Amino acid sequence: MVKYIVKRLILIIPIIFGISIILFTIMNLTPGDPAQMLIGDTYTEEALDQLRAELGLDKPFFQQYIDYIWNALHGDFGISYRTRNPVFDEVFSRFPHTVAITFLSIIIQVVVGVIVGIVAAVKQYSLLDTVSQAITMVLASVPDFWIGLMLLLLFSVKLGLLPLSGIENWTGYILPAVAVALPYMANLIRLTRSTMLDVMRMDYIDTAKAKGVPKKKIIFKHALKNALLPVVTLAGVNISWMLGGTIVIEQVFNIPGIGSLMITSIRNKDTPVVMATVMFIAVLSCLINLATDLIYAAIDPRVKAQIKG
Amino acid sequence: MAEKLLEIKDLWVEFKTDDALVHALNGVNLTVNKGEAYGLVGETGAGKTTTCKSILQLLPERVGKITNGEILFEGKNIPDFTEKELEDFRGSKCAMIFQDPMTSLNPVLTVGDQVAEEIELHNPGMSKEDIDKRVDDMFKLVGLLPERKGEFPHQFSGGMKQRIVIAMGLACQPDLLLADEPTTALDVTIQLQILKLMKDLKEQMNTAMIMVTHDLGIVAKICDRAGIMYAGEIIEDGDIEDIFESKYHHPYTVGLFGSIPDLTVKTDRLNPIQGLMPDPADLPTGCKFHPRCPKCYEECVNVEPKVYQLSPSHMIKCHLFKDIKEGGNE
Amino acid sequence: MSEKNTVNVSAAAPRKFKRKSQLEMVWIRYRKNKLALFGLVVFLIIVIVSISTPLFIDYKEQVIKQNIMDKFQTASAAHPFGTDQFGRDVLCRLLWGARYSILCGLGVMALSLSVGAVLGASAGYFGGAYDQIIMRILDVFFAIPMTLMAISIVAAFGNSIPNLIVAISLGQIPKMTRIIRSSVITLKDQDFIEAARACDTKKSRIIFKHILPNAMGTLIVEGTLTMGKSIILIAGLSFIGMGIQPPAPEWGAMLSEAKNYMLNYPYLMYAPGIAIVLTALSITLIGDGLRDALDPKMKN
Amino acid sequence: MPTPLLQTIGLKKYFKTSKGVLHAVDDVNFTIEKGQTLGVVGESGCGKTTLGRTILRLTEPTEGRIMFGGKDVTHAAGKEMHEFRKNAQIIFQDPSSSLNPRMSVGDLIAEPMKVMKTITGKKALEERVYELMNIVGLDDRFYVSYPHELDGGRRQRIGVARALALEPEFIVCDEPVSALDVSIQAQILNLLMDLQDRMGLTYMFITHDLSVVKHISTDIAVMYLGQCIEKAPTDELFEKPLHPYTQALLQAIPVPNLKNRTIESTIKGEISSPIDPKPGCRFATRCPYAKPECTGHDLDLKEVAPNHFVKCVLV
Repeated sequence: MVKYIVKRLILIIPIIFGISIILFTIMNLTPGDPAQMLIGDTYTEEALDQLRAELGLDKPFFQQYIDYIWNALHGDFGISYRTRNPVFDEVFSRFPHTVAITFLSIIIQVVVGVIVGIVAAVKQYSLLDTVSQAITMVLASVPDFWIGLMLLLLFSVKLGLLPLSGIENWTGYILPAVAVALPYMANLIRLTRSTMLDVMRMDYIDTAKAKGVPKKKIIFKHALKNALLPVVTLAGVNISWMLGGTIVIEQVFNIPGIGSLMITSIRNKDTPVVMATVMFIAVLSCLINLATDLIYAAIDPRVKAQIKG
Repeated sequence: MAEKLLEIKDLWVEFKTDDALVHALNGVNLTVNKGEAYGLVGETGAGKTTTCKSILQLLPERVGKITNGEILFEGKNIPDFTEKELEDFRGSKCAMIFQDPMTSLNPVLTVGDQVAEEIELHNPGMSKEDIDKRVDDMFKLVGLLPERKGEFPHQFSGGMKQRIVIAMGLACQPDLLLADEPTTALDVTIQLQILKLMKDLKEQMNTAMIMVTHDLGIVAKICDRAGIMYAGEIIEDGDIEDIFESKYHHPYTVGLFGSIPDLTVKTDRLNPIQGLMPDPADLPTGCKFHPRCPKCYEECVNVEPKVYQLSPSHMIKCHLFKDIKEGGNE
Repeated sequence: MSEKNTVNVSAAAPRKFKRKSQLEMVWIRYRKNKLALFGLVVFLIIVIVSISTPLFIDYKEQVIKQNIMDKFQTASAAHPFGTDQFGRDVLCRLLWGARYSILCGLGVMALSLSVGAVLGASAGYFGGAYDQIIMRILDVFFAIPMTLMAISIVAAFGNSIPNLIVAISLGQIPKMTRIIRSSVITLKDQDFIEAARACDTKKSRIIFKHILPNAMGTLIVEGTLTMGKSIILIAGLSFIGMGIQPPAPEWGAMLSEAKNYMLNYPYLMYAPGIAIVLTALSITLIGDGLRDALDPKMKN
Repeated sequence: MPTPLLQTIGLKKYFKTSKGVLHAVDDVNFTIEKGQTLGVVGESGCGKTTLGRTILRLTEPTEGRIMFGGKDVTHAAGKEMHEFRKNAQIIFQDPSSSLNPRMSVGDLIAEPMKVMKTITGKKALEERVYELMNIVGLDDRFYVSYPHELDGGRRQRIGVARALALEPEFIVCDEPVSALDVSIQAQILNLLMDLQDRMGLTYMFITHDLSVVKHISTDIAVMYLGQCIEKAPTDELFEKPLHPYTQALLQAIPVPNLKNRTIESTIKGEISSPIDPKPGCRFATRCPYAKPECTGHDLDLKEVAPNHFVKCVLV
């Protein structure tokens, strides 16, 4: 088990390296001169050159990359070209907002998704099933930012129940979390329903029925655990996507999260911030991926055996 | 006369799918006496599994429906049972073993739990220790080490899984065991071990059994009586002596025997039945076997044959026998 | 291909048996699904609109020309969906906007499908080191969040439509490749491939005659799903100003402008949103219908 | 003695797995004369399917040689291989997965001839397909059907027609009737035997069903964990089985008559896995007659009577 985890952790390293190369290249190709942007309108050529040297921008591309990696390996991710603050401070001042939205959102989608999915499967062909299927079909095709706008209109503008923008207290997270959650939730409902229906057709469910197991117990003890397996995987994938994918939603609600940081940084060619953020998200999503597989193993003894073997 | 345990009277079952109405059972009559092993023989689609599932009321919801007939267990009609009565009936009075041991155990529960669940359900109030002891006993009985009860199904081979399924089926000493091709998925040497186990346990516990199979050899080894199924009907029914040694047979039974290569006699060619099983959504008129029957004549095409009683135990549903014995009963 | 065969067979055959071509059978199964049929009709209408708009709408005059005098008019006969903050007719802009979504959607589908099919099929069929290298490289791309990837590419290379298509496709290719690869691996182990090998069939024929036609169902279904997703994505990028830029009436860009007037003129946000939903929904419905229709084992 | 049509010499096929080396086929030697049928019997996991595929070089052998018609085809390539493929064909167990679901029956049967270019011209090809369909007993009207529209028996007939298309001398039949119902099974068996009589075909018939193999084979090889443990002419094997495993197999078949209704199961346990097997008899762990000398060193296949070979210390 430990061996498996260590092996998986080691596998993250080449991925991070690959990402750093790709991003560094793209950022380098982005037009603009960070030093010029930083120095403002009035400057002397010497001052500009000095700033460039200070930021390491005068070196050739390859040397810049090596330096960056070398420093990063020593825990120094550099300073933001734009604000001159250490990159770490920049990233971590923004991160809690994104994490809060992601966290709230995943709870909403999993809880509602699984419950509705199960009910729809158990009561297949019922009115509830038909309605929930129709709604999920539409929800899966709605852009989250438009849901966000509509929710804003309804709850903030018309009803005045929730804040219109920004994060003053936790209520500010509700609408963005719901807006992000709905399309993902639609997929979770569809998946839960279809795997539940598949599982209910399995022989071991017939075996359980033939044993005289009551219907409720069949659903919750025999079927649910098996049906949850693909749901766990999808939920894991959703979390990693949301960590890097709330950019648009943050714009809708004016939330100072990772998304807005990324947009300003990319526009200003703030390479250190972009690199650190993306690599951080990538590491996180690899870890979440690993966690999903471990949960999977905890549920399914067959997977556990593979991991141990 | 032996005491009747199960009596199925004129059972009709339909499956309604999107594009067809499938006539799965078309008037099945069968009786199983206490402690007796009844073999239900037939090919794919004959309705053997549907018969078993009807007994336990396990037909797929919405799709499968009993349209006529009674299934009397100790005189009570099973389709009339309430949900609660059914739960009590299943497992404790009547258990079922499915064809494929690979898929009939829940992969995420330990095998011990799955056996214990059955005992717990039908013995409310039984202490944890007693249940545990009972599970151990069942494991020993089917030839497995009780220490392995904490393991999961994937850690066992096919033969051992089927032993677990048998342990589960017999854990509450049911009066009737439905075994749906329990050895088809297994290798011959393992099949023999399982058959021996089932025969021994059945005698030990005095459990009646319906053995569903396509293999007449298994019937010869295990059963006391047998019925041959074709297109949702039992077309011949009798003691195994009637089935294996009588000179009168339904032409389909003759064809079935002719299809099996005989180990003892050297034959040049087999004598198979021509043609294919009829489509259960579009059954032939008259006798359902007539399009494939070498002895088919006009009456067979138009008139459904009656069941003729050749001896007190032997029944054949075929026009050929109306002159051999008078007084066929419906 | 099979249609051509039919003609030849029946022309030369002494015994004539009519064969339905694969395409015909797919259509017969497809049209049974009423929702999928509805999706197809909606989608076709949107495509026709996106192609034909230049015939009856003048881009300079009706789509981007500002008439401040007419701003924020509510629905009327002249402007069925009202006018926006610059007095432009919302309906005209909406109809014109269809072309961006359809063009980008089709572009992403074509690009990611062709790259994914080549990479996935070859990796799955040949396996070994080649497979490992391709899949490890794709793992890297897979770990970069899709939107971030698209934004940085657009920032680096500019936000032209081809760049947007490439940027979004890059995010879709890894998943597409994985799906195609696994379906090829499953197919490769089937007995009918062995049977083909037993006749000394060339690798190219095995791939093109035996594997690809069977993987086609997965390919097409994944393609439609990708198209639906990328239409939503492109609207999102335009919404945050990293996609197609105003004054072009891309639906996401229209929403972005409308957001500024949300408090007083919320109606500006309805039409573009509904247009995106309808487009994406119609494509999802088509994909769902094709999933069943392309399965040769489904009954007619 | 004429050259046998097929001969294997020390044929081995190993697979590397995460748990060790799997000896799927381990030193198998046999010959098949022209016009004869060799039945290969064994339980699941004994390597019989791998053996069939290795002989046809659908998987490459790890070691050993395959002689076909007196020529060594172990490393044949190009033209030689082409010739071998034309003469050695295969019928699969599962007719639903062995037929490309996107091709019609006519195309399926024509495909080998198109690939091998044995018949050119659309019309000639079509005539030949109808002829083959006629031979295997498929109605002309199925020419345009797709395999999934047909039942298992008819699908297997397509498989037979496809194998016959190139007029091979030798066909590996890999459990061709196991997936079929008994009445259909008998139809296909009769068909295969008729074809053999008419065309002088040579079969290697792989199956787990001893009664089927007895009916169709002239010789039988019994396999256990990758090895051939007994080989004899069919009647001899059934009358005088010498290896305890063969005896157990024969005893395990439930015979459909009432002469002997007791069930006696002499061998215990289940087949183990052929991963890194220890030297010695592989059946020893289950054998009722196992002795200390059974383990430790490998045994040879001894000829104890004319053409009767056994691998066991008891004989």
